[in-house]
Amino acid sequence: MTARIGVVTFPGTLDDRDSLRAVRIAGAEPVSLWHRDKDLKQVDAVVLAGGFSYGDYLRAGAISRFSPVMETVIEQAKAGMPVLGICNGFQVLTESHLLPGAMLRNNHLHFICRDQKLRVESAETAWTADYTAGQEISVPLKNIDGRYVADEHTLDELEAEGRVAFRYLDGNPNGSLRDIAGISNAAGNVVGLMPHPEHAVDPLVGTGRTDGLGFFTSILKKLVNA
Amino acid sequence: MARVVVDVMLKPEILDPQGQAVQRALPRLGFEGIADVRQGKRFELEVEGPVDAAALARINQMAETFLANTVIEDFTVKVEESK
Amino acid sequence: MARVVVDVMLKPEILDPQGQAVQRALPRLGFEGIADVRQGKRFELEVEGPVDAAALARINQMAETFLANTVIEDFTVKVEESK
Amino acid sequence: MSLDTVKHATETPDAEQPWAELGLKQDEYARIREILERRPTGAELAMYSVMWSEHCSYKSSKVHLKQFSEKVPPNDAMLVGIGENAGVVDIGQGYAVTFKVESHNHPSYIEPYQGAATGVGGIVRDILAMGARPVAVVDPLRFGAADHPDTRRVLPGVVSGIGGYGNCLGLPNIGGEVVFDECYQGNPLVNAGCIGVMKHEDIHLAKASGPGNKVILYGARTGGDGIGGVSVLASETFTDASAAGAAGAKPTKRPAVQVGDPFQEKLLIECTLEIFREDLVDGIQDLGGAGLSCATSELASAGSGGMRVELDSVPLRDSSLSPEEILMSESQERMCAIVEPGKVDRFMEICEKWDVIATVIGEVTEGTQLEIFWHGEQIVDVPPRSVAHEGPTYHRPFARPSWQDALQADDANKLARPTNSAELRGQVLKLVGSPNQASKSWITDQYDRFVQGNTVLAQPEDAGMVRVDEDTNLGVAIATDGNGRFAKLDPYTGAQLALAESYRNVAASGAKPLAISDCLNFGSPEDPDVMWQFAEACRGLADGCQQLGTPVTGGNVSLYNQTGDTAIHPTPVVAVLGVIDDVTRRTPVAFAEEGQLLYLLGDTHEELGGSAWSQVVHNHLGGMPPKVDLDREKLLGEILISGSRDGMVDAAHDLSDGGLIQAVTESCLRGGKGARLVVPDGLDPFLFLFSESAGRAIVSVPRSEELRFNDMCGARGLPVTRIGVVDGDEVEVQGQFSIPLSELRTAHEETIPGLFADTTTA
Ligand SMILES: Nc1ncnc2c1ncn2[C@@H]1O[C@H](COP(=O)(O)OP(=O)(O)O)[C@@H](O)[C@H]1O
Ligand SMILES: [Mg+2]
Repeated sequence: MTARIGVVTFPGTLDDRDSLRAVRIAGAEPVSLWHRDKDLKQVDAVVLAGGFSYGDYLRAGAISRFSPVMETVIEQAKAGMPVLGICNGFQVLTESHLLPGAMLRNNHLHFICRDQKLRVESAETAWTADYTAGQEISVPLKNIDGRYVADEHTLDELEAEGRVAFRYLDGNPNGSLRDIAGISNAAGNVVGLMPHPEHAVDPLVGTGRTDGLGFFTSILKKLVNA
Repeated sequence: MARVVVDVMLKPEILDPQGQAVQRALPRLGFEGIADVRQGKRFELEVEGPVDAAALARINQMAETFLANTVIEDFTVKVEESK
Repeated sequence: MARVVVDVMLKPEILDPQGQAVQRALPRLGFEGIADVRQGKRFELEVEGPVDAAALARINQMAETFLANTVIEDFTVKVEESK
Repeated sequence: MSLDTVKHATETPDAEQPWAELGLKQDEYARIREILERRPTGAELAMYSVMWSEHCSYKSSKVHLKQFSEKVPPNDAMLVGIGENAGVVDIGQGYAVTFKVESHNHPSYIEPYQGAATGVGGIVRDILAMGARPVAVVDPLRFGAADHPDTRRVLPGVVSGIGGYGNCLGLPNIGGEVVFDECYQGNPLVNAGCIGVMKHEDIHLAKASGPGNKVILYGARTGGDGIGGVSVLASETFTDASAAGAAGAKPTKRPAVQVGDPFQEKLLIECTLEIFREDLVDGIQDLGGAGLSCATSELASAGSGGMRVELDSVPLRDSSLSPEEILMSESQERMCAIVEPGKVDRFMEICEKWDVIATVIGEVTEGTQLEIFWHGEQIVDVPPRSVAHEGPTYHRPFARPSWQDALQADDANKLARPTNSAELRGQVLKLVGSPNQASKSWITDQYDRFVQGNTVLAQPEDAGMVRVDEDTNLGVAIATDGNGRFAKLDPYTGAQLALAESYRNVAASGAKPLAISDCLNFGSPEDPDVMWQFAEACRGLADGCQQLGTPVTGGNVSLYNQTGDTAIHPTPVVAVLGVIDDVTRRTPVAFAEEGQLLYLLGDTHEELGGSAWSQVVHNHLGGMPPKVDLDREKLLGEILISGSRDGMVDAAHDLSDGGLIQAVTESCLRGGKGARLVVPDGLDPFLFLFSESAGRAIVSVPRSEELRFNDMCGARGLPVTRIGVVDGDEVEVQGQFSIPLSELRTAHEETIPGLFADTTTA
């Protein structure tokens, strides 16, 4: 038995094919989801892939958040369905208020594409169980609106509740507060991060590492054992 | 047709690297005496029909839920003469 | 300290993809009756010293040569009360 | 003003027409009257003027470009050659690849961000129009002096424009160039290339045939931007063009620079690929320079000839546009398709799915004329070939410049050389940290190189490489090169050196070079000196391609790159496309394994003319460029490819600008490993490090493969010299000096951020 994992395509989504490939490499069944469909085709979990949905016009994620598919995703996420937002997907999750805070233009104002070292701070989420807390991984980072901000109170709360899921190591690439690269919701089913684990699943391409595969194997195990 | 302008600026406590970059560049270009620069967005909306209290209330709501992200941004709504 | 605001908008004949994307999204969000949206930039400059004709002339020149590219953009300069 | 219909034109043969303002010459206007046997209407005049511009008609260059077709080397990989939107080559397993390089030089000087962005957009649509999914982009760039204030305006804008557009389209940027030279001060070169992949059966051509078939315009609405862009921006000297751009002086009051919408283009790509998958189009053409004038006349001309277009149907962004302006508008993100009537509904459904506006604007007719109507009246009635394919041809005079001899006599081999090893060491650090030789990662890190999940190699590797088939690991590689300094010293040799370097880069990655595309950037064709440079470069390139067996599949010419009387260095940029059966066999540049042996392949001569050393240390340009031996390049390529395929070589790096020390530095820094080098017997240490002789590469060979590798080189007759070993954390040249990697890294990596990191484009 395997799990069905959906990957949403908005107009302007770019990394949907990569995410579908990562799901497949992990051994789960990839399912394409279309922004205009409210129907999630009975998937067990959803990935909001990277890219520039609606060109990132207005603000990254601001227009996609209002799409029909997101109505269902928001409802299901609140009911406990695992959702992973990668890069643009993370931006959609903050715009949807499924995750707190907001993403702003990088402090150096440039798009940045590089291999990024991270520390997995929490192995308690639905998407990180295959890692150990404190584990260091490297996955590609590529964005221009990657600076995570939230007010002090929210940041303290995220830290206290163990919801800072990933932190940047070896230099903060964009000015994110407290070096935050990714966070989860209180229940741990919704996770968002700026770096791209789906680009680190095949040693032949990208940076030549497979450190990102754990996201997809984590969720598969969780769903299959559930 | 009337024009309504929505200005959206980052909240004062949020770092504005774009504004800062502009400010840093000014002296090099020979412009002195600018103590601070903030950069934001300006939306010009051409509104069909009268811009009455009801219309303004709708535009305020649009700004609050869509044009601005109030986690990080403030906005103002102003009615302008249309050309 | 006085505040001078420079608004920079794409010229009317130039494509404004951002404004268009906003406009197209509005009906879906339940906001009807907006015939057109243009999105531009707003710069808030905090000026040291008096904002006299000379200062305004300098700011106009700054807008013309740096804040806007007049091949594709128009700008306006306004003096505002500072908070 | 009343409408200038065909009927009206016939009745008013003597009406004054603004042909000169539109950039036409007296005899060209006369020729149009002769073709039509009457005066043209305003709309016809507009069409001819843009289509007969230098940019669209290649009127000054085509007599020289002919050689690329005439001297075609034996090669059966070519499926579609010069003349289409882009050439197509067979890469095996049923796959075909299309690729091309184009320029967007002039717009990028006026508005760096949008000029560069729309340059990427344009080349991507060319590739898409061939039926291919675009899979990667490259961007060869040239700027003025690195420390000139205007370079701080142009470079950051161009780089963010290329990134902003390409990143948003989801196309990995896998290569390109960044070169600084004061000759490009007022004329930066922004060239952009794209590769697309398709199956053989998916190849599409730009032709309209089958009377009754519908002409569908889809994509963005047509606006008043970019009207006359090609004629104004690409066909005049730069001073006029910037004035026209800035003041909107002519031919209309509208600006000749456009704003791109990459999001719209991304939708256009996905929508078009879905349309191809369902086999819904007969012919297709992108809209680029000269807009609808170009698309309609080229489609009709390449097909059966007849087409009728209702211009009122064109969706507009600005309802005040005149029919002439609609025909000339260069609004971005538009395509034109020829569709059988029975397939129109499905075509429209797919466009609707992708939120793309699509409109039937006309149909293919039985006749042979292109007829265009406005408010029911006929405003165009022309033979389409005369517009699209039978433009004027100029045999412009050319002559070897009077200064050429003196330039070549100013021998760089006589420049003062370092007199001791401390000086040699200092010059090494100066070289690897000079703007042209320094790391460009501050720039290339602004480009997404991972998207699509198939990038096997990307900058700073010798060639970019993407996987084409996930099951078989078939892949393609591309490199672009050009050295304006060499071309200035000798344009024939300079063009061949660009070809040789690009070829060598592809081979160094392990791929087999297959075909080339080029972008020929030159000054004004009205200057006989420049025209000679152009003629020589074309001859050199055509001869070189013939000898290497790599056909030219297409390209682009950019003329009038000059300020006043001063032209840029002649700058032929050559892109070589290669194929690799198994991308797992690729060869990176990094020295990664301590203890591996370093070999220098090829011969080193006393060749410093045009070298990076002569520029960095002496600010000198003179003498002769390095000699070219294309048979040697071919042999070197074969050795590099075999070495990679058979696992004899773990790293390879071609030698070019900066010579051996530059290549060693890059390979060491990339792998984080040092090297101990020994100067070969009989070679001067200075020349060993800095000479730029062509036909050379360094390789890192596992000890277990040493014998086999030497035997292979010996058997095939390629000179091979053992020069050292991968070891430690410094680069040591025995008996001369050593430099810690950390010191090299600082010198190499801090230059570009130091120059540009604090720039801002408001
Ligand atoms: N330097 C060149 N070398 C080879 N072919 C060229 C060169 N310049 C232009 N061509 C070819 O001439 C044709 C017309 O070029 P161009 O006008 O750039 O194409 P498009 O109409 O697609 O923009 C194309 O097939 C192009 O590849
Ligand atoms: Mg074309």
